[in-house]
Amino acid sequence: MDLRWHHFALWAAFIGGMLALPQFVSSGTLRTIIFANYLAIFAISWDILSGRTGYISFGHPFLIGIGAYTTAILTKRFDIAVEYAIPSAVLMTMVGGLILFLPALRIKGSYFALVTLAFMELIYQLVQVIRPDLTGGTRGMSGIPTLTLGARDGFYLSFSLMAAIALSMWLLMRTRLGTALSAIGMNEESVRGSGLSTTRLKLFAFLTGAFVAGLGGAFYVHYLGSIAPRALFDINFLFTILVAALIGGLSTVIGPMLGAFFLTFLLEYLRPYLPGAERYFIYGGIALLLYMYEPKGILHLFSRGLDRWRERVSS
Amino acid sequence: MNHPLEITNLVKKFGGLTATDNLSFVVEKGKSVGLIGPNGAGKTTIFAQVMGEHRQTSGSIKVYGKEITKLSTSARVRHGVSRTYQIPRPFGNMNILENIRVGLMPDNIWQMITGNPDLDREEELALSVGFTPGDLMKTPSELSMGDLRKLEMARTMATDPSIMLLDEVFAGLTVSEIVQIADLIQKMRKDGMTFLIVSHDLKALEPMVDSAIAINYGAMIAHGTLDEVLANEDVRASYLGGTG
Amino acid sequence: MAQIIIQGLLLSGLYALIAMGFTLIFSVGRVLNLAYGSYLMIGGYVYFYLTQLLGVPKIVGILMATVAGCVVGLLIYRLLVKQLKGDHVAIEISTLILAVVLQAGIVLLFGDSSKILLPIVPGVIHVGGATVTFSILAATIISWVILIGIYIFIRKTHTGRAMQAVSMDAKGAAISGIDSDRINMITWGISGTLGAVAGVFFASYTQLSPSMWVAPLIIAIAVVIVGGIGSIIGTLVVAHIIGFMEILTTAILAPEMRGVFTMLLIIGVLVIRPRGLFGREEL
Amino acid sequence: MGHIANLREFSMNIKHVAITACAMSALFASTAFAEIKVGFIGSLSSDTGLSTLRGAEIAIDELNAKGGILGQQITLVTADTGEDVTEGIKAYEFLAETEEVDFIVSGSIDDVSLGWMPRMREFQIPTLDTWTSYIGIIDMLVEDFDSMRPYFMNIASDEALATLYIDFGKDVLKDQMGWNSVFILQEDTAFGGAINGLVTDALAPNAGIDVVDTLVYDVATVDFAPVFSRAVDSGADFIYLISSVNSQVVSSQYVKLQVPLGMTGVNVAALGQEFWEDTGGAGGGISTLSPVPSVGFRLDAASQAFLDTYQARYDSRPSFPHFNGYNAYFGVLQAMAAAEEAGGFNNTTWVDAMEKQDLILEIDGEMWIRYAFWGNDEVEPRTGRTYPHNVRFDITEPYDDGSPSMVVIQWYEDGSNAVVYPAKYATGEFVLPSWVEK
Repeated sequence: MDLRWHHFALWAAFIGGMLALPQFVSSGTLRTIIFANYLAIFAISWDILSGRTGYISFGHPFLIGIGAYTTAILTKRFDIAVEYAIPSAVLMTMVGGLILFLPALRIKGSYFALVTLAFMELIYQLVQVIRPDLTGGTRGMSGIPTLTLGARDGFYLSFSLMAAIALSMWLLMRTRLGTALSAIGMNEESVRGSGLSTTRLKLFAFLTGAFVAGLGGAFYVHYLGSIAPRALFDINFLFTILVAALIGGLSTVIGPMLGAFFLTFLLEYLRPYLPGAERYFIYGGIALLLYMYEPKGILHLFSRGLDRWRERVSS
Repeated sequence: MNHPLEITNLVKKFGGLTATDNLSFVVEKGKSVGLIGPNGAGKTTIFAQVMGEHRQTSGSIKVYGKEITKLSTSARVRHGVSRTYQIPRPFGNMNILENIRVGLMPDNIWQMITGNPDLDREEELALSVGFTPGDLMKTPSELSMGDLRKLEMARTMATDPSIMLLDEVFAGLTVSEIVQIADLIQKMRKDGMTFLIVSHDLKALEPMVDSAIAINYGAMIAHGTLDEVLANEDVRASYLGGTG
Repeated sequence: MAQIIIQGLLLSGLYALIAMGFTLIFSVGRVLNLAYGSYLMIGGYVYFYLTQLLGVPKIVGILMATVAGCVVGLLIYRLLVKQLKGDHVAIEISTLILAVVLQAGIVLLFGDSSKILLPIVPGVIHVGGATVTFSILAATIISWVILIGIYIFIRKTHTGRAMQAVSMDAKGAAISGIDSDRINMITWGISGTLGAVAGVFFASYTQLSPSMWVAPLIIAIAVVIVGGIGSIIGTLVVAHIIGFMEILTTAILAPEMRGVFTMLLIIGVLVIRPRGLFGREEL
Repeated sequence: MGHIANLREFSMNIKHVAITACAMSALFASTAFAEIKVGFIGSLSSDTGLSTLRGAEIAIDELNAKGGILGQQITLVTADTGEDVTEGIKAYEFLAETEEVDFIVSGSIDDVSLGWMPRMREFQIPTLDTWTSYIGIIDMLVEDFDSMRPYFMNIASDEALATLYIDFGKDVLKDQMGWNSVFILQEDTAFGGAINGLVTDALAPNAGIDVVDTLVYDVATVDFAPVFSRAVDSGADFIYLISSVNSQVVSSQYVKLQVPLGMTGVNVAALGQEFWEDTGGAGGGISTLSPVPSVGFRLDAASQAFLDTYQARYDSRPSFPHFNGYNAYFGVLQAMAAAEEAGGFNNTTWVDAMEKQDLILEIDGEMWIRYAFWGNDEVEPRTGRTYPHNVRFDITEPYDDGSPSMVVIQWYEDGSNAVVYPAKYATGEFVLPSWVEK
């Protein structure tokens, strides 16, 4: 697994530092970090499913939405306790992952991306039409039980969740499994030619991605306290997840995390100066430039900078 | 008597085109067989059918007596057939050791997670195909065509094959690289590996093979030693005819 | 019945026009341009700005809209697609990001609220129980003229045949001396132009709004995916399938389900027959 | 005229873009002295959002000119929702935690308000909604008054709108026009569903109008030709439209296609003065209910003064404030007055003081518009239910307890508009478009 002591030291420092954060920053900043945490979870799960295997999904909100809606409906409409609702939501999302996996058996590349986009649009329309008494139709649902009160608790919960997911995914992806999944993204035929069942590997990636997405979606909706189809199954939401993973760096765990924090803070810090739509203009523009200039993401920029610095120091 | 590879009445049709025409042959254990024929004769299609990348229209393919035509590509590899490609297909963002690691992995997700990579075996394989210890961290973009072929040989060997299918192993190589690859194949032959080799470079192929099979339009037109095959009138005609 | 046929023909003609520019890029460059919907948006807004805010004659407005569409098409090709040489997924992702950026740009310039265009040709006629506005009739006629024009252009002219060659086999075309970069440039320019024209008509039919790019993009995707690569006839046929399906769903079934069938069609065709109903089988 | 106004708006926007480019460096001088902070939440790029924002701006400037409240100046902080639910939640958190505002005035649409509602409950910041009229929110106050205490809505809820609308059906559609049957055209939104339910359940029995058929359409519908064909084929006497999201399209296609039936109902796009421009003049004949004060509404002196100030101050869209602009202006004044009385925005004393606010605007000595709130357990006699913290409306002639919950306005084919119902407020006649045969 190639784990060194400094890896754990860095993780411990990161987690420790973050947990100490509420002592030093305002609750407004904590709120921003909460959104960054959830975005990081979504970006990590997208990366497991798409970033590594190369099966680019444009329908990730489809999975997150299944998780979010399941737990929202169970808790709000049927008064089921969160302890049961969230695991059920995660299971349902994994079923959703299975549904996404089926086309992946036959098609890849652009076609797969389009199918997933169609899945997202489909569920967007269905949620509003089918059983609006359960889903709340176009207007969605409000008053969903929240797990935490206040920025500080919300921060601890979301950060613990994010850190647990990130650390376990990081560990998982450092094993040979991670190597094999990334290998699928680089050349699926060669993985098969190496005697590995890519179907099984992809299934694993899709289920794991769905698991994380469902977990994130469920906790997210219990943080927000409300849900609406227009906010979830939306190209803009997809865009945010995708851009976070991309500009952070694909096929890594740290990258999507970094990307999520970068984007959320960029957006939030622009708010006082540019209150309206121009924020999105700038945000999208930066994302596009970064993606064009460095498709491997910020993480790659950092490590390249680090290498250069090392060279300069050693010479 | 079970042979490493036994092909019987293999037929492959693409629409109206017959790519493999009732082909039957056997590769015996420890032998190296050359598969020759003009461009478009259907050599690569045969490889693809053996590996399960294309499904045959009819016929049988056996590996050590075991019918493999119903198996997936990865299952066939685990049964001991492996191939290399005319254009190498490495994992672009991985270094040499990681590329080989994929070949060495067990096809079991739990073992992939719990087991550690066998770094010694990875290095051994890399060195055995002629890489130097300084090369091991290089990624495919830093390698020459010859190095990529070596890498592909190493990854293929990592799957522990009993027969290797080599597709145009000498294409695009410099003279010195051809010598390196040839030496490698000779060494593996001495170690008892069975080969089925496709090459355009008949001169380079000659010392590599015990016998040869010539095909055209997907059908076998001659077999025997390479000299015998090349002396065959039909084979000469097929090459001169340029059936491209 | 008559009105369903009339309304179906009108809508389908518009859909065919919307999808045509997308088909061209997809067949020549094998690239899915997810910023395609933005051409329609830009075309519509340029036309609106010139004719309704500046009071420029309508025909000039349409011409300037097409020029704008063409320029944007060329810019996207030069600055974005060409830089990402061949990486299809990267092109899709970056064109999607671009589409969202352009949407924000439109909000910045024109605000969020939707706008209705004045009819391009005012007036209505009643045919067989159906009411037909001259505007939509004009849109349909012009879209047929353009479609036939494109068909002739591709079949009969030198450039058109070169496009066809590139679409069938880019390498082969390169060997036979066709400058595929030039062909791509031309294709992206034409695609932008077609998109902008379609945008003017689409907007005059519906409305202008910053998120108006999504619906036509999905229609274009559906038509191209279901029709198959590079088939102009396929595009036409499928535009009519989708157009009529929408009209029938509205008239007979539940109107709120009209989008659902389009999505199911996309998913079904992609999973069952990824090459599309009219696409070529490849070896 | 409209062209020029629009053009000016466009060039303003261009300037806005230019400013944006250097805004990052130029704008970090924020005023840190004032103690009273009012937050605005809503879309900064929609007419409804801007109406609320500007109403609040004018109110705050007036107060500051008089020395502020509690001896302090008031500053306004804006948080854009972009009409997106999640952005709305972030915007509310930004106002509550980063800016720590004392009071929030909202121009949010329904689902955005519902989105941030759990945050309102959490932070307990006095909040005034000026646009959303969703009865579901008032129901939350009925169910759980304590956690919703600081919330006020100074527009009549949609249920009250629909109730008064049924009177219009009886008095005008049935008795005056002689219509007996209706085809309901409803957009597929919760708003549409709610209004539809009220109309079908109440219109038929109370006004004696048969509902021939109901058609629900998707908000993304672009082509209404088949929809209108079905309406005409149904043999109904008129079309009842319920549309809040995409109503420009359906209205303009009604006019462009010259549908030979009268059409009335709820048409949110037609509530603003910009409707005529937005439909490119294809809006003649459309009528809709509207909260007060609507377009075409006779204004009392105070509201007229507000309108004059508004028009002198803003020359971009919306050139006339929507009803929620008035609501925001008077609502902010009332909220600040309540704070002055309560000595701050403490949510017990402030809420009590806010509940007691009562502003009666008169014309010719008669009550014309009233800004006051229903008490916690005050029962409205006609609907027989309570409307805690909802603006005090009146749905019974002669409307002497409050403003009517709505009026019906109509756009004429020459681009003018008028209130046509109730008679007391009417400034024009309900007429059919010229292409409809009587």
